[in-house]
This record gives sequence, structure tokens and C-alpha cells, in this order.
Amino acid sequence: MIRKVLVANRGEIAVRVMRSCRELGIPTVAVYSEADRKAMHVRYADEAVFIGPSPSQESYLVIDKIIAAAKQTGADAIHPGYGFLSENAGFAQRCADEGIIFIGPSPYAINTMGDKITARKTMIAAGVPVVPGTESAITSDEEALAIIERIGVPVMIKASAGGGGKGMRLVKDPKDVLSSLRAARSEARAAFGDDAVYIEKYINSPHHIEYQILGDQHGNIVHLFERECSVQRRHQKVVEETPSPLLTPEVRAEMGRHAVAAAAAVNYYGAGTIEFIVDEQLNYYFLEMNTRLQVEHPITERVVGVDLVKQQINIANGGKLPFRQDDLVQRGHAIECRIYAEDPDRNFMPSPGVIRHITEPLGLGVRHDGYVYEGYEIPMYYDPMISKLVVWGSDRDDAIRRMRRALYEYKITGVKTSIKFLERIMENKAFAEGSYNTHFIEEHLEELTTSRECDRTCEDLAVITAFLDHTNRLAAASVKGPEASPKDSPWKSFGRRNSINRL
Amino acid sequence: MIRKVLVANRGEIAVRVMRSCRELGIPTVAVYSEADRKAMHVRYADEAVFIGPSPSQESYLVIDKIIAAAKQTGADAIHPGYGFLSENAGFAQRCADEGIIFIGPSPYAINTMGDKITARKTMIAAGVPVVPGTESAITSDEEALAIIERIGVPVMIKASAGGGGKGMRLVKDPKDVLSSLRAARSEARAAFGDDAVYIEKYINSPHHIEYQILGDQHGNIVHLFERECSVQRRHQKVVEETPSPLLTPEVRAEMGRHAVAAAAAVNYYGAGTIEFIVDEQLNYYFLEMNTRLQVEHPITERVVGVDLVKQQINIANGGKLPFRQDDLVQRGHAIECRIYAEDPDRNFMPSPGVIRHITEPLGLGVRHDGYVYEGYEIPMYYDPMISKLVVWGSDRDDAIRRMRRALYEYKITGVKTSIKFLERIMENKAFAEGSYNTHFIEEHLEELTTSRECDRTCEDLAVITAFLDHTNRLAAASVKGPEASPKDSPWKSFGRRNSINRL
Amino acid sequence: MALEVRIGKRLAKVQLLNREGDRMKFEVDGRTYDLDMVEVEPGIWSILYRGKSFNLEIIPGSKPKNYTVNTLFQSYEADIVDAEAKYMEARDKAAFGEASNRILSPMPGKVVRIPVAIGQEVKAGETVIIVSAMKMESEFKAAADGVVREIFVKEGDTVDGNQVLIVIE
Amino acid sequence: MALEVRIGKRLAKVQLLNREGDRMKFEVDGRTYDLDMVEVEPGIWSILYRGKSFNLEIIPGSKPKNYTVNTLFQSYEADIVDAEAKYMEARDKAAFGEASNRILSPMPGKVVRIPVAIGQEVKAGETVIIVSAMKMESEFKAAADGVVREIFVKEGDTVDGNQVLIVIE
Repeated sequence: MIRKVLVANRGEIAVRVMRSCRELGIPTVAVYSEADRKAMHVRYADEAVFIGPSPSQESYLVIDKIIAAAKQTGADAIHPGYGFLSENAGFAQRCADEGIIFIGPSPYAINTMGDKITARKTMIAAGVPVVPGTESAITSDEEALAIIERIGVPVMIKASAGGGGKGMRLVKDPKDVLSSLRAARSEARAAFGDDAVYIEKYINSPHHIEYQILGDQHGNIVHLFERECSVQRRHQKVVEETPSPLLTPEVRAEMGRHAVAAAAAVNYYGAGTIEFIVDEQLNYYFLEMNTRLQVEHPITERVVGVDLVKQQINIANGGKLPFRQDDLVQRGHAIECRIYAEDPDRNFMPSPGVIRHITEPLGLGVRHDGYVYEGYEIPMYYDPMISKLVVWGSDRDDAIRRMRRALYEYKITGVKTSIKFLERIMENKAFAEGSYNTHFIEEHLEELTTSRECDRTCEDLAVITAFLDHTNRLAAASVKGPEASPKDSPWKSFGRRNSINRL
Repeated sequence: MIRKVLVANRGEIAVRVMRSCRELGIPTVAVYSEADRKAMHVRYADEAVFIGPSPSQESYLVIDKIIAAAKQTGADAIHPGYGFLSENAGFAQRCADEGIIFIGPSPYAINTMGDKITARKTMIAAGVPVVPGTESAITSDEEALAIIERIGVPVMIKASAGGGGKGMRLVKDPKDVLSSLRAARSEARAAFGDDAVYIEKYINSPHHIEYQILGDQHGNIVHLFERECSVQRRHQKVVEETPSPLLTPEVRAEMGRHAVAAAAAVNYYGAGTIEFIVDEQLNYYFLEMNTRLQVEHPITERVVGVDLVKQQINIANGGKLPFRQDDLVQRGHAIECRIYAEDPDRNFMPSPGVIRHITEPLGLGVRHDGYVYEGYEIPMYYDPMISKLVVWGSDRDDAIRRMRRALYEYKITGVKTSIKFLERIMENKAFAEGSYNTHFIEEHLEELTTSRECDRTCEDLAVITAFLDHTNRLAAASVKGPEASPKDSPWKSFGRRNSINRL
Repeated sequence: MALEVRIGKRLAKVQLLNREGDRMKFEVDGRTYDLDMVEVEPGIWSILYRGKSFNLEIIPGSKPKNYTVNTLFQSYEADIVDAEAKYMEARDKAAFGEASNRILSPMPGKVVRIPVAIGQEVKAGETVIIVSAMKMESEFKAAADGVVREIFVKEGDTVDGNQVLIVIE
Repeated sequence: MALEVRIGKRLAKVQLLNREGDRMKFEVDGRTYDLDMVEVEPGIWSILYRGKSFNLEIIPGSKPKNYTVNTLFQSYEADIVDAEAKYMEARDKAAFGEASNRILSPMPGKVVRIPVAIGQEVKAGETVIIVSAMKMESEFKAAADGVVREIFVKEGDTVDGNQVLIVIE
């Protein structure tokens, strides 16, 4: 039985994993880089180990340091979160070699699913539909041309070792095949040290729908239904929901069976996700498997009523799944919005910095998974995600209305955030009707980045407030002398008031 | 259809009602007293009307002022929340007379259930079990003695118009009957202007279990199962949970039928609660009906999946209930802890004051309904409840563990709170086993108010931190001169740092 | 620099032995602590000690050099006891007598009733003032027998926390 | 007291006509506002205007007398335009030329690459510096044709938000 868990991650996911550990009564160990001494996961954990400089290549990605931290603290299990080492088969193997439980799938499953071409072959063998295209890496330009001749444009060229949109090229016109192929290979080599690429039929107006999987080490595998993840910007998910507004009950059940078959094909255990690409006619194709917890796992937790991290730990302990497929039902509707530190008004430029003030949304049907706090400086070294706002409603319309309300309540100052952008998505007509695909943001970009009109009053009140703040400062400065003015700033003055009689 | 709702309340319940209104797209009007200009419900509402001095007798309880505020803003409906005017039949009638929709039951239902003796007679007629005792108000000492002779001690003397523990007296020894009777009548006269009292058999080791009711104006009534509210201190609820660990499925269903019968006896519509007293043998008796939303309604919302405020509004609009009894199921387990501004170490003395710092619990299965914010001064005029922490778990054990985790994360400084006291309840063995009744806090008081032991290290770290804060202040003062020291206080210094280059 | 800190009934001697940035070495009553101490939020310290992560809240009290310090499960009252503090304590005692003879309001509230008058003799345990806050009335009682010397408030007054209400000698 | 405030492209004239506690009367470009204004949290104002409840956040900007003001749906940049502000603006312009010729870092980050050198001619739209933050690289381009006059940073440097990186003339 797992007695102490080291969480080899940072940010909201580290805190989220520690929460479930705390509920299970399992002590946790945080690891942290130079930039993260003040990070919430260090404060939240029972123990904390320093693992090096801020860039993740020198800390969170260094297997030796993570293993040493586990040894030093006596942690008998490691939860990798998502990103970083979570899909590194070498890390999973190393844990096994060191006698540490890796809270995740087998190195074999990670390896098989991590290589897109192998995964594709495995899926074809298991009877899971895949997108028409190559079955092995492309080695020559002639081969590429022949394949494209066979399946027809548009096609997508993808890095075999890839992910996150790197090494990907869309080819719409046969004359661009060779230049795109070279560009994709060069990018793949730079990003992954491997220039193998493959070619797939490109699905127009696709939906990205994924299935949550749980498997134990006794051969039991269930799915926990789908997540609709088509609201994306540059291949990064922005909003996710479950159930998908697109699926019919029949297709949902059939995709679920294929998702379980896909996981079974690699004797999968742990939590994992089967990603499908779905066209408007509800034809669906296996895209890839993520052999880890997903960012968007909370919407599944809310609708199905299962704590996925607790199940990961149960499975890693050798326990059996406490439910069968028939026990699982989707109840109501859940939506997640990812809150990023970025400026939607300036082409989504990242916005690291100090959180000055935060008001979190509360109340019925709202879950908020974050890690920042007032005074915390979001470092420039890591992912710009601040938190995940998850709502539940009795139906889709109720959930959208609740998300609007929650976004209305959510205030962060100090850094720019995507909150207003997300509000506009929730107010968008196409989104409300559930008729959207992965081109949604691109197609509605202007509308989604345009401020709502306000009458003259709003602007005048803004003028008045700026004027008042300014004259208050002037008045304070003239009474106390200019050097005293900062302490008369209204900012956080109540804290000062309480300490003014001291010393 | 309701177009604008005035919320005749303050604090967390006003904000909670406004949240559901916002989700429904209905604008809200806040009313506020002098002490409440900065209160969250004023900030949250679309409009706000000042209604007078801080004492509630001069503001929130003045019917004319509430009606005038509704007229002035064009609000066509009033939600009374709980407390204040929520169970005032005269107010409900006045709303009707003024053509304003009262979001609550009919004046007839409030009146009938508001008078305990009438309610008791009505329940007997409807076949709902009641506690053995008087059927009408006691008018003479002789009558009281005769009744106690018949049903035997212990008995409880209760104010007919009462509630909240006022005008109540327990008599264990026949010789105390007369003095207790006089004391109860005098207290009842002072509190309610009515000295009518009645006598009931006192149930030893009782459980307080209540049923949530919803009825529409078309005669449909359902129950949304029970809430176990036996963790009480001085007749004030502290922790509530659902399902009750005491009930069997058979008794649960039978009590539910009786709860619906009780509501039907007064043609009830709106949300209401039937309170039962239950003994160890699962005999249950009608205690009273609360003809309003309860403080603890969120645990029902979580387990049954219904937004009770939205249903109140739907019913007030003349809509039908969107579900029948068979559609409603309890899923998982929910617990609520009430966070009070009080000092458990000093006999639960109230602790109004300025909230200096607050860290709210987040993550899976946590709902937090509050209204305070950093810098907010909790006024001394109103209820000491700061917020309600509600958790859901897949079963009771999971929910208790999650509540412990949430309380661990919940930090408020500036005022004393009951958080540590609640943590000890969650760690209590009897509570964990679900074997508790309304004497729970009294019986475990010492254990529940004793700090957990910490080794020497904790205390030494506290000494070190005090030392360091002190020497940091000294150092700052010596560099900048004593008059500058407040601005060098570490409190909220990041805010100042940002404004230091200004002006 | 060494100082005395009163924590509960204990008087602890504490000394900073060494400091390099956030790495500090302290001695408390002869025990040595190697700490990594960072103030993550105003008044909230993250302390790493032997790899364990501690979170301490330090809240300035109502009196100078007084703190409330919260650890995970405890709440401590801590007083810095320097020469000035000792002087102030002596002065307060001279001005008001023993602390036990003063009735202080423990919270903001409204004076409901004062059942005693100046010059009146009171017994230990006798209620001398009733203060109301948040719909609750609290009675405050004389700690020892004595005579009411001063009454600083009257019925209906609003009082702050920690204000001296009545002095009994 | 009257002042000019620049908000977006508008230059608004604002004046406080009267003030009694939190009740204030303003005139903005000839329109009168009777307001009940309270700062409920530092930098957060609750404003009641004709019975409507408004919440405004005011955030000091990176330059003196500059604010970001957020209403429910809008975010405004507001500048107090007094005599000093006008002088500073003129001085900056003299020292650095038109703002459009300066490349400023819009966020903290790390300089990844500077594909230009001092003295080099650049065309409008040409990338002159690449800064990385939060796993994203942002390219900054010359706004107009010119010659690189100054480069204040080098590759690998960490930069703050709003720092002048390159001047082009």
C-alpha cells in the first residue's frame, strides 16, 4: 500500500493531486525549482525538496533529481501529473527499477501509445477506426506523393513523435506537398530529435472528442464517457464540456466500446484518454491516446461522480475498480474554462506577473482548481494556465448560464487573463446552440475579441474613478509630504491600519 | 413572469439568491442598512436601495421600507431569504395586496405552520405523527400540572409563537413545573409579544431530521429527502448532512410520505422544510414546519441535483415542478459546516471585526457559500455566520475526509472562527461512526474544544516567527526613521511596491 | 541578537545565529533550527525545516509586540519581552492595577446593561456589564471581590474590542 | 478642481462639484453625476448611481498617472493629463523619439534572439527581437523603416515588462 506520494509536478495539478492524497490520509512530497519556492504546491505539501534551477529542463524534467527526492523522503510512489515526465516511458521504467510505484500506466503502454505510428498499427489490429493514411513513417518524397495521390488532399503531415501542434503541416494543394513535408521533418527533428513523419487524411470541420478510460491491473477497463474539446486555439484546448452536444446515445455507446478496446489493446491500467476526431456525419477515428490524467478531467469527475486521482491511486495499489461499466452514468452537464495568464486583446500574449487581487467564484455548482494567491508572482518559465473553472448544471443551458455567472464573479488583477474572452465564448450564439467544431475560435475570432458596447455612463464612471484616485493621492501627499505618499495609497491600507500603532 | 427580484435580506443568503437570479437572467435589487453599504450583496446586485439604520428592527424588518424599495425600483417579486421577514405572514399578505409576487408560500400556510398549536392540530388531522402533549395553549398552572401528570416527565415547555430556542424550558422533575412554566411564558412574552406556551413529551437523545419539500401552485408536492441536523449547540445547527446515517430505506420513504402529507395539509407551495424529532428506535414525530428556504439547503441541492432557489422562482411564476417524486434520487453524500465568527476557546463568544486575510477551500466536491472578503468588516448587528462550507463525497466516509481537507485549506484571519472546532467534530470518533444525537456537542465538549497536541517544534517555530517579524520591523524602523515604519510593515507590501513609483 | 518571547506560560529565549537570504539558523532555549523561511503572503510564512513544510500565520495583536501565531492545529499568543515591554507592563500595572481587576470588552459590541455603579462593592463572579454583539448577549463578571472604581462606558454605547470598560479595586 | 483624463482616444474634462462624505457630485464633459462612491476593497470601488450598483476596479499602471480601469465588460486605459504629464511626455519624446520607434517588452520574459545589430537598417514589419515567456515565443517587429540606434539587452537576458529593448530611428 502506498504510504507517501511524491508529486513530480507544479501548479494547479500538483495541488489537485495533493488534495486527493490528503483526503486519503497519504502524506505528500512536493518538488520545487528556484522559481517555485513560494508556489502553492510547496506550501500545501507535507514535505518539500528543492530540485534545481527554474527552467524545467534543469529541474522538473530531470529524472535523477526526482528519483533522488523520492529516495530522500522515503516516498514509495510518484504521481507525475500531466506534462513534464507524465508520458515518459523511461521515467516510468526507472521508477519500477528503483522500487517506486509510478502512479500511471506501464512503460509498455506509454511507449506503444507514445509513438503515433505504432499506436496506429495497434488500433487497426484492435478494430478501432483510424484516419485513412500511412501505417509507417514516410522515408521518401515519392512515397509521400504516392500516398497523397491515393487518399487525396487535404492531408495532414504529422511528426511521429509529436504533440502540441509541433511538426504539423496541413496540405490543401498537391503542389505544396514537398515543401510542407520538408518543413514538418525539420520541425520534428528540432523539437523531438526524430524526423519521422506520417500522413493522414485531413478531416474538414472536425470535432475533437475524447473518452476517459480507467483500467485496473486485473484486466478490468471501463470508460467514463466523452469530453467535447473542440473549442481550441492553436491546438490548445480552451473550453471543454461533457456530454458532447454532438453525439447521439448510439454513437456515444459505440465510441465507448471502441475506446475500451483501444485501451485493452495495450493492456492498459491507470487513467488514460482516447482522443477521437469526429466529422459532421459522426464518423469517428482514433487520433491518439494520452497515457495520463488530462487537464480537463474534472468535468468527467463532476458528471460521473468519480474522483479520478483516487482511482489512480487505488489502481497503483493493485486495487480493483469499484464499479463496472453499467454502474456509470452521466448526470447533468459540466463545462470547464481554462483561465490563462494572457492578453486576448494583444494576440493572446502571455502575461506573467504578480497577482494583485483575486476574487474567486463560489456557490452552487462551481468548482475551482487553481494554485495562485494574492501576492504570488506567476513565473515566466512555465505554463500560463492560472486555474480551471468547472461548473455543473442540470442541463447544458443551465451549465452555460452558471459558467457566465461564475466568470462574472471571477476577478483577477495584476496579470491579464482570458476571463473576458471566455465570457464572450459563453455568450456566443453558435456555442449556445452546440453547433461548433475545432474551427470555432478562428471563425468567430473578431466577435470573441470585441468588447461589449457600454453606454457613455461606464466610460464616464471610469474617468471619475481615475480622477478620484488621483486627487486622493494628491491630497494625501500634500498633507504628509511627498515621501509619505506611498503609505497613503489606498492599496491594502487596511492591513497597514492594523499595524500602524506597532513599534 | 418575474422580471426583477428584490432580495429582502443580507449576507450569504442574499448573494446565494442573487446568483441563481443572475443565472436565470433576472436582474436583482439589494436593500441595505447603514452598516451594510460595503456588504457583498450590495456589490453583487444590479441595483441597491438604502433602507435605514443598522439595527434590523429599523431596516430589514420594516415592511413599509421593503415594499417602498420594490415599488421604487420596479421589482415585481421579493425573495425573503431566511430569517428577517421570511416567515412573516403579514409581509407575504402585504406583497399580495401590493401586487408584488412573494417568492414563498401563501400567507395561510405561513400562519397555520407559524403557530405551533394550530400546526400540531393540523398535523394530527392529516395523520402525521406528533409528539405526545397539549393540543392547545396552556392557560393555567393546574392544566399544565394535569398534562404533565398524564404524559410524565421529562417534558418540554415551548412558546407557541417561538423558534430559535427562545421561551423553551425542559422539566425533568415535577417540582420544577411551575417555575419553568412562568419563566417560559415571561421569555415568550418578551421575545414574541405572546405568552402562549404548550407542553410536549421530551424525547431523550433525540435526532433532529428534517425533510425538504417543494410544492407548486398546481397541487404537486414532492420531498427531496432528509437532512440530519443533530449536531447542534444551544439549539443552533452547526453541522448538517444528507443522507442521515440513522435512517433505514423503509423509514426514509415513510417519513417522506408523511412530510408530503404535512405540506399537503396546508396546500403548501414553494420550498419548505418539515422538521421531525426522531428517537433511537426510529420513532419520529412532527416538530414544526419552516415555511422558507433553510440555511442548510445546499446539501440537498448537491445530493439531489436541484437548484432550490430556481425552483422557488419557477413556482412563484406559476410554473409546474419539472420532476415527480420518482425522478428524485439521493446520490452520494453531502455535509455542511457553518463557519461562525465566534471564539470556541472562549465559550463561543461572538467575534465581529475586519477580515484581514482569507484563503478559501477549492477543488473537487467543495462548495463554498459566503459573502465576506478581505478588508470587509463583519458588523456586530447581525448573525455571526460567515459562510457555509458544503462538500460532496461518493459516500459518507469520503465526504468526511473531504470536509477535513477543505477545513484544513480554509484560513481566515482578523476574526476568530469556528473552523478548528469544526475540524475536531470531523475527527471525532462518534461522528465518524454516525452515532450521534442532539446531545453530541454537549457530551463531547471538552474533546471538541481541546487543541491537538503538537510537539515542541510547532511552538518553537511560532517563537521564531514572532521573533523574526519583530526584528524585521526593528530593522526597517532603524533605516527609515520611526515614522516610516508602518509602510515597511510586511503586511500587503506588494500592493505598496506597485504604487511606490507613483505621484 | 537574543530576545525573550512569552508563549503561553513559557518564556522562551530565542537567538538568530546566522542568516543567508532565506536560510536562517536559530537557537530556541538551547535547541538549534536550520530553516528556510519565506514570507509568501503578508503575515504568512512558509517554513521548510528538515524537509517538512510548515505554514505559519502571524497576526499583530491589539497591543504592541503582541502576536497571535497560528500553526496547523494550534493558535498561540506570543509577546516580545524586551526592556520597553517590561517598562510598559509595570506602567500599566501602576495606572490600572492588576489586569485581573479590569473588565475589557473582548469584542466590538453594544453595552446592553451595567447593573453596578461607581463605589459599589461587588463579589467575584458577579455580573458587572452585559455586552451584545451578533444577536448574542455576553455577561462579564468580576474576577475577584472589590469596589467599582471606574466605569468608562454607559448603556447603549458602542465599544471596540479590547477597550477597558470597568475598573474594580 | 478640474482635470483632463485621456480615456482611449477621448480627452475628458472632469470636475468634482461637491462632496459630502461618500456622496459626490461630478461633472464630466458637461454631464452631471450624483454618486455614492465607496472603496470597498483596495482599488475596488462600489458606485451607486441612480440606484444602479456598479463595481469598478482601478489599477495603477506602469507609468505615473496611468491607470487601468475595469468595469463589468470593459477595460479602459486612463491617463491623468496635468501640466506635469504634458511636460514628461514632451521630455520622453525628446529623449527617445516617437514611442513608435521604441521596442518595449510588453511582459517579463527572456530574450531568445536578436536578429539585428546596431547600425543595421530595418524595414517596417521586420522582426528585431524574440522574447520568450510561459513556453511561448513572441516576435517584435519594427513599426517603420529605420536604423537600429540602440540595443539595451542581449540574448539570454531576463527583461521586465515595459522595458525599452531597442530604439530605431
